[in-house]
Amino acid sequence: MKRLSLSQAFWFLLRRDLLLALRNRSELANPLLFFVLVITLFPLAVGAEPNLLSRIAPGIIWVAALLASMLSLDGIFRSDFEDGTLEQMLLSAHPVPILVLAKVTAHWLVTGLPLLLVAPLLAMMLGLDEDAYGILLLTILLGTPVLSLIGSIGVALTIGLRKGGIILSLLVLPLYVPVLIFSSSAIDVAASGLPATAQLSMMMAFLFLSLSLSPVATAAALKMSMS
Amino acid sequence: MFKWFVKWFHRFGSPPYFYRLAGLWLPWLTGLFTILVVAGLYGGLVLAPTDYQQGESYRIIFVHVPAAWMSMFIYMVMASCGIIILVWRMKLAEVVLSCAAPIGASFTFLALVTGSLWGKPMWGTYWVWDARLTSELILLFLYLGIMGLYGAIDDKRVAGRAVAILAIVGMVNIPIIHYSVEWWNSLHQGPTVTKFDKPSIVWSMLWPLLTMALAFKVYFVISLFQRVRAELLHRERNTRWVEELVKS
Amino acid sequence: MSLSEFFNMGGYAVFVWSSYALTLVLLVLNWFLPYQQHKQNLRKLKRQFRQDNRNNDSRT
Amino acid sequence: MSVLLQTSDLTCVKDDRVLFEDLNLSLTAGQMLLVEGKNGSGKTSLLRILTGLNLPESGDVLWQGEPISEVGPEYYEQVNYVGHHDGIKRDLTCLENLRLVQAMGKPLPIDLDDALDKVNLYRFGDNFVATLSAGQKRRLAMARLVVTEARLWIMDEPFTSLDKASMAMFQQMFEQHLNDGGLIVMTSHHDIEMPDSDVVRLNLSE
Repeated sequence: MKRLSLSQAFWFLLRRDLLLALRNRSELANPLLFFVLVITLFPLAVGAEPNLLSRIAPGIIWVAALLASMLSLDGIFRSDFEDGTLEQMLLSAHPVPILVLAKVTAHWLVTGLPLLLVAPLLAMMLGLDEDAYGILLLTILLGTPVLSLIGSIGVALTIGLRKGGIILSLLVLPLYVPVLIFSSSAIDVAASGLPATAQLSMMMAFLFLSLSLSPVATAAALKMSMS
Repeated sequence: MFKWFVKWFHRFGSPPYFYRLAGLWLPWLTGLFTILVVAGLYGGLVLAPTDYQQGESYRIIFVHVPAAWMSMFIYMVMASCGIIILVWRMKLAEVVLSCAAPIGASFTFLALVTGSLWGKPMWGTYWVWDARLTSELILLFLYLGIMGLYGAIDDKRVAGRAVAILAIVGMVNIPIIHYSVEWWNSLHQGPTVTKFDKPSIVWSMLWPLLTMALAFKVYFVISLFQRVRAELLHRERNTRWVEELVKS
Repeated sequence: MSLSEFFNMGGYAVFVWSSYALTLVLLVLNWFLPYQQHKQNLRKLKRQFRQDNRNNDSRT
Repeated sequence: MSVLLQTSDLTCVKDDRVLFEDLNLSLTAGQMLLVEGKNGSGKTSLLRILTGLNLPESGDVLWQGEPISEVGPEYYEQVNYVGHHDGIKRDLTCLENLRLVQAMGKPLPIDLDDALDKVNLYRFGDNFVATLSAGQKRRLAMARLVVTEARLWIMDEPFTSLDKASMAMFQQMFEQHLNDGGLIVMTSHHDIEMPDSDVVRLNLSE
C-alpha cells in the first residue's frame, strides 16, 4: 500500500513549520530584535572606549546570541503542544527523533539563521577586527544549531509546566557553556590573527554529537511530558 | 548466576524490602561513619605533617577534595539511576535519584565554599575563575536544575522520568563541559593555579584523605537511606505494606 | 604541639576552621532534616490510620 | 476471528488513586468498544494507554498478541487517535492540515478531496482552520481518520460540538469502518445508535 516515506515526512514537517512561521511574521523578528537590543546595552554599560569594546566584542556577541536563542526556545513545541498536533506527531509510524529534528531545523532556520545576517553589522559597530568576520559567521553557523538542539531537550522536559521559563534556563544554560567557550575563543583567536581551526573543529564535533544524540533525548522527553 | 541477580535486583527494588533493609543497615552505617570520620580527622588535623609550601592551610584538603569527589560520584549514581528508570521503570530508582540530588548539591556547594576558603590564603582572593572551581559551579547548576525540575512537576512518576532523562543528558555533557572549561582556563590564565596539583602526596597525608573520602561515601549512603525511607513512606502511603508497618 | 597552636593552624585558623564548621553544618543538616521528615511522615500516617480505625469502630 | 487488540492486567494509578485494576479486554476485527463511566473514572487515561501515549502502572496492551511497546511502528501504522484536542493547526488550511496527517507514515487509502467530501468540508478546503466553527473543526479532526487507512480508531468524546446530522453521518462512517474489519475504541456522553454493529460496553465506574 502506498505511504509517504520518512524523508517526505521530514520535508513536510519542515515546510509546515516554516509556513507557520511565515504566517506569524510579527513573531519572526523577536529573537533578532532581542539580539540587537542586548548588544546595544553593552557599550552603554561598559563605556564606549573602542579598544575595550573590540576586545570584548566576541564575548558580547555570543552571550547575546545565546540569550536570544534561549528566549525563542519555547516556541519549538509550545503551539503544537497546545493544539494537540504534538500528540499526533508522537503517534506517527515514523521514528519520532527524525520528526523532532525536522521541527528543530525549522526553528533554527527561523531564529538562528537570521542572527547570521545582523552579526556582521553588530560586529562592525563593536569594532571587531575585520579578519575575524568570517570566523564570526562560521561560529554562528556551527554554534546556533547546537543551541537549538540542546535547548529542544530542555523545552521538551518543561513543556507541560505552567511556570517552566526560569527552570528552562537553569536546565539549558549550563549545557551551553562549551559552545560559548569555543565560539567566542575562535573569534578571539581570529581577531588576533591566528588560525582558529582547533576551535572550529571542536564546534563541528559538538554539532555532530548534538545532531545525533539530542533528538533522541528530546523525543523521550516529549513522550514523558505528554503523559 | 544471572537469574539470581535479576531476582535479587527485583527484590531489592521493591519498596517494602528496601525500606526494611535500609532501616536495618542505618545503625551499622552510622557506626562505621563515626569510626572513619574520627580516624580521618585525627589523621588529617593532627598526624599529617605541615605542608612546607602552604603551611597549615592545606588541611582544608581533607574536606575539600572528598567533597569534590562526592559531587562527581553522586552525579554518576544519579545517572545510573536514570538509566535504570528508563530501561526498567523501577520506582525505587526514581526515589533514589530524586533523594540523591539535594545531597549532591550540598557536597558541590561544600566543595565550592571550601575551595574558595582555601583560595584566599593561596591566591589572595576568594574566587578565581579556576577551571575546577568553574566546572564545580556549573555542576552545582546542573544539580539545581534537576532539583528544580523534579519539584516543578506535580505527578512524581512523570517527574521521576523527567529527571532521569535530564541526569543522563547531564552525564553526557559533564566531560565535555569539564574539558571545555579546562581548556578555556589554560587559554586565559597561566599555569598559576596548578598549586593544587601535587605531583606526589606523602602517605601520611594520603591516608587521612582516603579515609575521609570513604567516610563521606558512607555518609552519603546514610543520608540517602534516610531520605529514601521518608520519601517511600510518603509515596506509598496508600499501600498495604505502609499500613501494616504503621499499625505494628 | 600545644592546643592553642593546634587551634591557631599556623595563622590560617579562620579558613581551616570555617571550612570544617561548614562541613559539619551541612552533614548534620543532611542527616537531621530527612530524619525529622521521616518521623513526621510516620506520625502523620499513624494518626491517619487511627482516625480510620475510629470511624470503623463507631460504625460497627 | 482472532483477537487483535488486547489488554492484560492493566492497572492505572493517577495521583495515588487507582482508576482501574487488572483490566482484561480483547477486541476482534469488526468490534467496537464503548468506554463509559463518570467523570474522572479513567476513560481518557485508558484510551491514552491504548495509544501508548500514557504508560500504565502495570500490565500490557497487546496488538496481535505482542506488547505495543515492542511492536512499535507497525502498531502506530494501524492507530488513529482523536483526542480532546483537535490536533489541527489554526494557521493552516484544511488541506494543508490533512496533508500533514498523511505524512505521518500511515497507509493512504483515499484522496484528500474525497476525505473532505466525506465530512462535508469540501468547499472549505482552502480556508484557514481559524475561520471554521467549532463543529467544523471537529469534523476536520475526524477527517483525519479516513485520510489514512488505520484499522484501529481510538476516539475520546468524538461527538463534542457536533450537531445531530453530523453525528448520524459519523455513526454511519463508524459502521462502515467496522464492516470493513476495523476496530473502534471510544468514549461518548451521547447515545450511540449503531444497532447492526458489534458493540462491547465497558463501564469503568462499576
